[in-house]
Amino acid sequence: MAEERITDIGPPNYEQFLPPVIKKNYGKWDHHEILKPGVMVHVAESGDKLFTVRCGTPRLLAITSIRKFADIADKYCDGHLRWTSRNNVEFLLTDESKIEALIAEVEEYGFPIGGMGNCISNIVHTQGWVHCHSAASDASGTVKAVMDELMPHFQNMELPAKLRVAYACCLNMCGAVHCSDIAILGVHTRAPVIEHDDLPKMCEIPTLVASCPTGAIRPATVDGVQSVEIVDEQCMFCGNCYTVCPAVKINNAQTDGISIWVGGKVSNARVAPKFSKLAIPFIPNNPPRWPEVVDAVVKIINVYAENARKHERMGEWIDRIGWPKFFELTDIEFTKYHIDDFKHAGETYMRTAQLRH
Amino acid sequence: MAEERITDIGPPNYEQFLPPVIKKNYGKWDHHEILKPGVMVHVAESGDKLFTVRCGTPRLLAITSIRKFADIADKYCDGHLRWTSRNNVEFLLTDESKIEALIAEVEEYGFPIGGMGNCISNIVHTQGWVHCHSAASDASGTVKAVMDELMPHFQNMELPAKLRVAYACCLNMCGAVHCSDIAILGVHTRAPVIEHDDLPKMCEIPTLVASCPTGAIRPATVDGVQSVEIVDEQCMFCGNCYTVCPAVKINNAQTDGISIWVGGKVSNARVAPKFSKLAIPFIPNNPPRWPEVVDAVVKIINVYAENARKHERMGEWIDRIGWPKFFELTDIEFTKYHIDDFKHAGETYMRTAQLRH
Amino acid sequence: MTEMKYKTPLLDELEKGPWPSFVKEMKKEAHRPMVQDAIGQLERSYEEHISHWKHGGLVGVMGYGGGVIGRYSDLPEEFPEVAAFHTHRVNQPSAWFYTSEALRTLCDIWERHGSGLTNMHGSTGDIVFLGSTTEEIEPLFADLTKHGFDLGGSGSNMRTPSCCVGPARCEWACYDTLDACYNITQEFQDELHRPFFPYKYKFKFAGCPNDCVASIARSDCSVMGTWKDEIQVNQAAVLDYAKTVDIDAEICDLCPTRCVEWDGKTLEIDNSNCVKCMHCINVMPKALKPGKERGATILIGGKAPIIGGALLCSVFVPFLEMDKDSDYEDLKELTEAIWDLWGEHGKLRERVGEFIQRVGMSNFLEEIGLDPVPEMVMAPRSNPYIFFDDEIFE
Amino acid sequence: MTEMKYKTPLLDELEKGPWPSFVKEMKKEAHRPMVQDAIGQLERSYEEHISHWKHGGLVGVMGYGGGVIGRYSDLPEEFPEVAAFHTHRVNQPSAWFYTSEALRTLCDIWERHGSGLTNMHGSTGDIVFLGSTTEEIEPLFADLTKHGFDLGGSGSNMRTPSCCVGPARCEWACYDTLDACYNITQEFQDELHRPFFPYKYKFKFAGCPNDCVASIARSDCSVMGTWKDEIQVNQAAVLDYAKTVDIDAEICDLCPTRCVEWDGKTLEIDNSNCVKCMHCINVMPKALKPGKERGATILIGGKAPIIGGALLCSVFVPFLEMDKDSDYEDLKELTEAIWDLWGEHGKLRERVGEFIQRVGMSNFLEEIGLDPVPEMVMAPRSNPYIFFDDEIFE
Ligand code: SRM
Ligand code: SRM
Ligand code: SRM
Ligand code: SRM
Ligand code: SF4
Ligand code: SF4
Ligand code: SF4
Ligand code: SF4
Ligand code: SF4
Ligand code: SF4
Ligand code: SF4
Ligand code: SF4
Repeated sequence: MAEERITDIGPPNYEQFLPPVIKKNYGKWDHHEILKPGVMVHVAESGDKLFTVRCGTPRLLAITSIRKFADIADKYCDGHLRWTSRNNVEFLLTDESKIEALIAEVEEYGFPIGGMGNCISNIVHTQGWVHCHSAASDASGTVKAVMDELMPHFQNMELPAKLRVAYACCLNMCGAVHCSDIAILGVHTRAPVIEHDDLPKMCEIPTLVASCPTGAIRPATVDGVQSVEIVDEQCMFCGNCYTVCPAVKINNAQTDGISIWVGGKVSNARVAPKFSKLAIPFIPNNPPRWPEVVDAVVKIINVYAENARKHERMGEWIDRIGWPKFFELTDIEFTKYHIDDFKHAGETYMRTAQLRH
Repeated sequence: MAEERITDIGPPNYEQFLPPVIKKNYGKWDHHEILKPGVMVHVAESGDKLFTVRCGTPRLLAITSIRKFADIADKYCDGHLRWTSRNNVEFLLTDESKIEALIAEVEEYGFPIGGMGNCISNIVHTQGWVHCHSAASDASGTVKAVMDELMPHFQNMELPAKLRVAYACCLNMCGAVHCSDIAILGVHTRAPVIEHDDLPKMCEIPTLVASCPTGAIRPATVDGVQSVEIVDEQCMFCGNCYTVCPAVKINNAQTDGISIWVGGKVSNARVAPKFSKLAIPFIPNNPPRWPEVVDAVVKIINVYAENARKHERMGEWIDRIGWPKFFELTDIEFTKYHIDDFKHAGETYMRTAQLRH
Repeated sequence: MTEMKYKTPLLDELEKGPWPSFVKEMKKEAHRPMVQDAIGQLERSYEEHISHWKHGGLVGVMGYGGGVIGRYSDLPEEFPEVAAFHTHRVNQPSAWFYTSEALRTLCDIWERHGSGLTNMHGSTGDIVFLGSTTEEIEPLFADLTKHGFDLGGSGSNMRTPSCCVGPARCEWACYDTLDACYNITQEFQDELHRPFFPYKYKFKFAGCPNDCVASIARSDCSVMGTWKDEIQVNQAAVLDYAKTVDIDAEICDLCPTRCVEWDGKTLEIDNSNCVKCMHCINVMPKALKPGKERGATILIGGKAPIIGGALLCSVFVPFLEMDKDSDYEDLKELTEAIWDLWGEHGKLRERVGEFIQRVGMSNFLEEIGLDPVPEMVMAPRSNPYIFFDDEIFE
Repeated sequence: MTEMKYKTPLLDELEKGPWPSFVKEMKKEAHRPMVQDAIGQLERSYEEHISHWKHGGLVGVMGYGGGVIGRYSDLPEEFPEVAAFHTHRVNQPSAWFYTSEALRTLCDIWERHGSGLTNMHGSTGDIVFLGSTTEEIEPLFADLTKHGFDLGGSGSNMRTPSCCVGPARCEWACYDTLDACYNITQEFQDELHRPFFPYKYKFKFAGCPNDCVASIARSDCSVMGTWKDEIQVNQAAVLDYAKTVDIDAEICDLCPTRCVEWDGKTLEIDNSNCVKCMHCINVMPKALKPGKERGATILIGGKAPIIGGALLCSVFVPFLEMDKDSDYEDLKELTEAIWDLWGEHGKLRERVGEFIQRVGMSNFLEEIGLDPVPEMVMAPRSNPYIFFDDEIFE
């Protein structure tokens, strides 16, 4: 007989994973200080100190690497480590003297230390061609190519403020890129192609019709098959129809590509959270290193770094200087695509004569 | 034989009505100064001076009064005067010594001097029961009742900034009240009653159905007549159906009334123009002096006057202190009606944790 | 005073109080039976809390589609003198300048043909003659035109343009609002008098961003004066103001882009970041003035709530020269392009602001032949629902 | 290193450069045929600029509706080892704390049943096991639960909640994010594992308004720590900061309500106007701390663009006590009320944020039984299209 099936136990209780210094000072931390890029100390009311060494990862990790991290944690941290909300590893130590050796070993293994303070941390990203069917571009590849160039900003803290880059491979935006300082977003740019023979077998037509935000999909009989047709002019390539119906193919090797968005943020610090706004509508896919995407991101960051004031996130800086100036400084062309035309478009029009001339 | 019909001549050329000092210094004014409430001087580059004395009116003027103004203008202003964009009269003089006598005569005739600088100027308003079929309340009467109380603010300049009050008797908002520091707005609160017998004679059903912003109107056959029906829950009492079809009666003696809106502005000074926002959803009509409306307006103005900083318009002040504080200070209840539910409602939700607690 | 036909205890209450009374005004013309009945019916409205005017009714001047608002009493038996009580919208002179003579002419005309009651002025800007009969419409019109006046707009046409006092008296006018208003009104007489648009179209001319005619809120096309170069500063006069104005708090802190600096001696303006809001100039009119390279921002699409919700105008042309000598050709061309497009594709009762939202600003611009510029939006789109064309591959 | 089955010149390019390479990571597990084929197929995608995964396919654990994402190759003949290549979402411990032992346990389990490739972590927070076959789904699950782990969410259910490091390491945590996250996850195991909602529902717990888990943008329910009373100020430490921080420019000028004053000696905060943005505290962590009366703001409705456009969460309860001892009863009650209402009336694939917009916030509140408060909106409505009830006459 099989053992009794265990279900619904939920995740393990986090308490068992906390290092003793945390258990002791839980909720009683007094302050922290970033000692140098990637290294910070938290000081408890008790005077106890907890050192954190942060290391960048590609997020996609082999268990080989994870085991190596476990070994390192055993060696320097009594086996304690955590991951951050942006896919970095944090080694947790109480013995300050072990920090340098720890860093050396992590770097030796090929992982950089940094991502703390006013810097570029890891790029939150998604599956891309590695695992998703919807991807308009690869995630891991673009991220790698971009981060190779942004490494200095990961390893130092010389930016005006934190700069969060995120990547999502389609409009589903699993990376929730919509509130990032810089968002790189895979986009489809052609209406889906319908496989009429498969459609009736695989999909419910009413659900499919209802899935389209712009009402571009209509039931239709094609070659005697009950199927749908898509009004090309009404399609804005969101891919939602594909999500609900595999027979509606949105991926297109020729016309898929990447768009770039800027000025979003999440924190409530200083100004309210903001959505990212369109900077570059379209750059064709150019694997393996997407040089045009990398250049565009680097250019925007350089202009920002040169012009923004201390503590000013990308979006705060742009709001201060105005969007016309942003386009001027970055040499990006303002096109008809930049003007919103979705439901609340009218709310984005400039309804004041307050203008720089 | 009739004379030849003259048409399309347009308005008389304004040049013939300009006083000589203006003709001479047209476009060459150097600066101005408000000498006292209702009196200002404009100094030209040439050194010439033009004095303006501003006088409040009820806008609805008898030709008797207009002739009197003409006489006064002849006596003190070489026959020159103008009206302002807020229905005040401006007497235009070059001889400073005549100002006091002019003022005395105007006041003697029953018209106040003021409405300049940081004050309450005339209430821009509309027809009301005097001439319009759509009016949910009277315009001239409410305005008179309110201005009787606000007179001191018309005659002095002790407010933090300009305060523009406007009145419109229905949602058509002919007074364009939607961008006023305080807007008083007549509202219907019940769905229109349909006169099914008249409807087919008077109205085109498709136009009528299309006129409803919320799609509350449906074609229907009632007692054998081709007519329409209104889905009560979908009606928000805009009256647009009545505008296109007289057989759909929106006026209702029992349920029409007044709402109060605050914080709008038009100028681009400091902050962009703003819409007024709902303060009090409904006050029943209480002619002849609408005491509840008057009290509400006076209360809001007093709180504003006590709390706002110099140069701060109503809306700027509220934005600084936050809406919760506005409701607290004015003792106005925040209700479900205050939360928008029209097309862009979602854009008004508070999408940040930046809150005063 | 004339004896009153009806007892009006409610309206009489509104003769009291310091603000000039519209009831007194009405009574001043009560020697006309029409006004007696207007007062009587109004008292009835005060008693019953409801309007006693019936809906619309098409009346008008021969050959014109607008300018007269038909109005009929719903109690014609009780108040026969106001059975018909139409208003006439008479096109005002630019910036509402009059001579006493012109006013008397208008009063005399109105005395001959109507109630003697007016609105000075209507919300759109017209001289409003309040109440006459159907029979008087043509004679009144003839009398008006004979004396150099004409009707303004109503219905689905260009409405009576209006303008601020501008260069006639204001030191801040960045273009000649009176001339522009007059010129445009004359140019488009046909469009003013003969409704052929999907809905109304209003022009308002403001000499600077203070917008003293509320153009951004109350017109379909706001022509708002502005400038390109540097604010003119008289430092000596600034020092003078410093005695009474807290320049840091009242100016520097309130400048929307914080581009004004004051060190106690000199006022420095970073003009590249000045958004021409007027505030610093407003507070120190003797010390500061708009720049010398002047023109206007053209904004379009403002309106009241009906049907799709109220709109403020939005930027259409960030900066347009408003040279008198050019006869405002650019503005006229743009206007005609807008009217053609909206005239052809606008829905019934769809204002141009709603039309632009429906078809999309980018499509609208493309059809009009204007390039999109970032000044037109507060920010680029945040939603990724982009209608891509083939040209992205170029 | 293992010999590679396919030539991958394009992917090999991504082994170069300083940032750790995902290609190297994949190759580290290339001793498994499945990984060889995953690499081969990925190279093909790089050549052809297109994904070679097929759409979805329902696979899962017996009795669960979520936690496994089915994935099939569209080139199964060429890459048979990844014909099926499903991911498993394993519910992470609160705040992603591990011991080396726990990590090794996870690695061992994954080694036994799948590719050995992971995402640490998925965007929602799960440990993502990347790639196994349909046959291994049940054995993997048994192995996981035996070792104290369980699956996270996918499909139309509650998704795996996540939280910031909070009181475990951060001095600013205004409530116990780790405990709350764990408690809610355990409470709603059924809702996590068995899809019965109109669409997904995500919880994220942030200890303060810095929102280090991006809860306001990435969850349907953001529980954001905050405080009610005064910011704790250590004036001596402020003086110390004044040596390196330009307090006027870096703090006073950047405070959103400008409620911080600095006279060179003492920092004065007008706490009644502090909106708890965290900025001043962020800049001077040794000198300033959140107040002592702590709790959380509950915001709801955040989501990515599909279908109706992206939304940030909006304020639902301005301040809620987050006392551990109360077992988060209030939050649970609110959550159940939301789920009941949305569950009954939400449309298929309509997130709660979209649902609220469709039915109207006021109606939503009325059904949930919460009173409207002005903190819920940036401003009251500006359009006059009000659905009045009879109660206005009360
Ligand atoms: C470790 C981590 C939380 C976790 O549970 O994993 C964390 C930890 C800290 N955050 Fe954070 N934040 C973390 C993600 C975030 C995020 C979420 C994100 O990036 O997706 C945000 C919102 C970002 C945004 O607005 O777009 C975030 C916004 C902040 C802010 C506000 C920054 C701002 O000015 O807008 C602060 C305050 C500061 O740094 O001055 C802050 C401050 C801090 C402090 C100083 C808190 C403390 O006292 O310990 C921690 C170290 C700061 C640092 O890394 O520079 N943390 N922090 C996350 C590290 C991510 C990483 O690996 O890079
Ligand atoms: C006469 C008039 C123009 C006309 O052609 O008729 C006019 C004339 C002047 N306005 Fe105005 N404004 C006039 C309507 C307006 C309007 C329109 C309205 O009220 O409907 C506005 C926009 C109001 C709004 O924002 O809601 C307006 C916003 C301003 C402002 C900006 C005020 C602000 O801070 O927001 C100024 C600057 C100032 O006063 O400091 C200004 C300044 C001026 C100056 C000082 C201009 C000048 O140098 O001559 C004039 C005298 C000011 C005064 O009355 O205090 N004028 N002014 C209008 C008088 C109306 C009246 O009888 O009260
Ligand atoms: C007379 C006047 C009010 C006043 O007392 O001053 C007026 C009176 C009427 N307006 Fe108006 N509007 C008047 C200025 C306005 C303004 C203000 C402005 O022009 O600056 C507005 C708001 C700005 C705008 O255009 O959006 C305005 C927005 C409306 C609307 C709503 C339009 C919209 O798109 O939202 C309607 C409804 C309609 O057009 O059917 C309307 C309709 C009407 C009608 C014709 C009522 C109707 O449904 O038939 C009113 C006739 C009343 C009467 O008995 O005379 N009236 N109307 C104003 C014209 C006088 C003049 O020519 O000077
Ligand atoms: C694995 C993961 C991306 C990653 O690489 O980390 C992911 C992967 C997928 N997401 Fe996601 N989403 C993931 C986090 C998110 C997030 C971020 C978050 O939770 O913080 C979002 C944005 C926030 C939100 O919920 O709105 C997100 C918004 C979506 C959407 C759009 C939802 C919307 O309402 O706009 C879809 C479309 C759908 O649900 O049909 C989607 C759908 C999908 C599907 C299931 C694709 C599909 O249509 O079937 C992807 C499966 C990919 C694969 O092959 O494994 N995924 N998805 C993340 C889950 C891992 C985990 O459990 O930890
Ligand atoms: S963003 Fe799109 S393509 Fe990328 S993982 Fe999510 S659903 Fe898949
Ligand atoms: S891609 Fe989006 S817009 Fe185009 S048909 Fe599909 S659902 Fe509609
Ligand atoms: S606001 Fe309404 S009721 Fe008043 S005049 Fe205009 S249309 Fe008539
Ligand atoms: S009043 Fe407005 S909402 Fe009501 S039925 Fe008429 S048009 Fe529709
Ligand atoms: S809008 Fe400008 S130019 Fe015109 S009157 Fe007002 S302040 Fe003067
Ligand atoms: S006009 Fe306005 S924006 Fe320009 S400097 Fe003066 S206050 Fe600043
Ligand atoms: S959200 Fe606040 S409490 Fe949580 S880790 Fe970030 S700063 Fe600390
Ligand atoms: S937390 Fe933010 S709002 Fe509060 S005092 Fe500090 S900077 Fe100002």
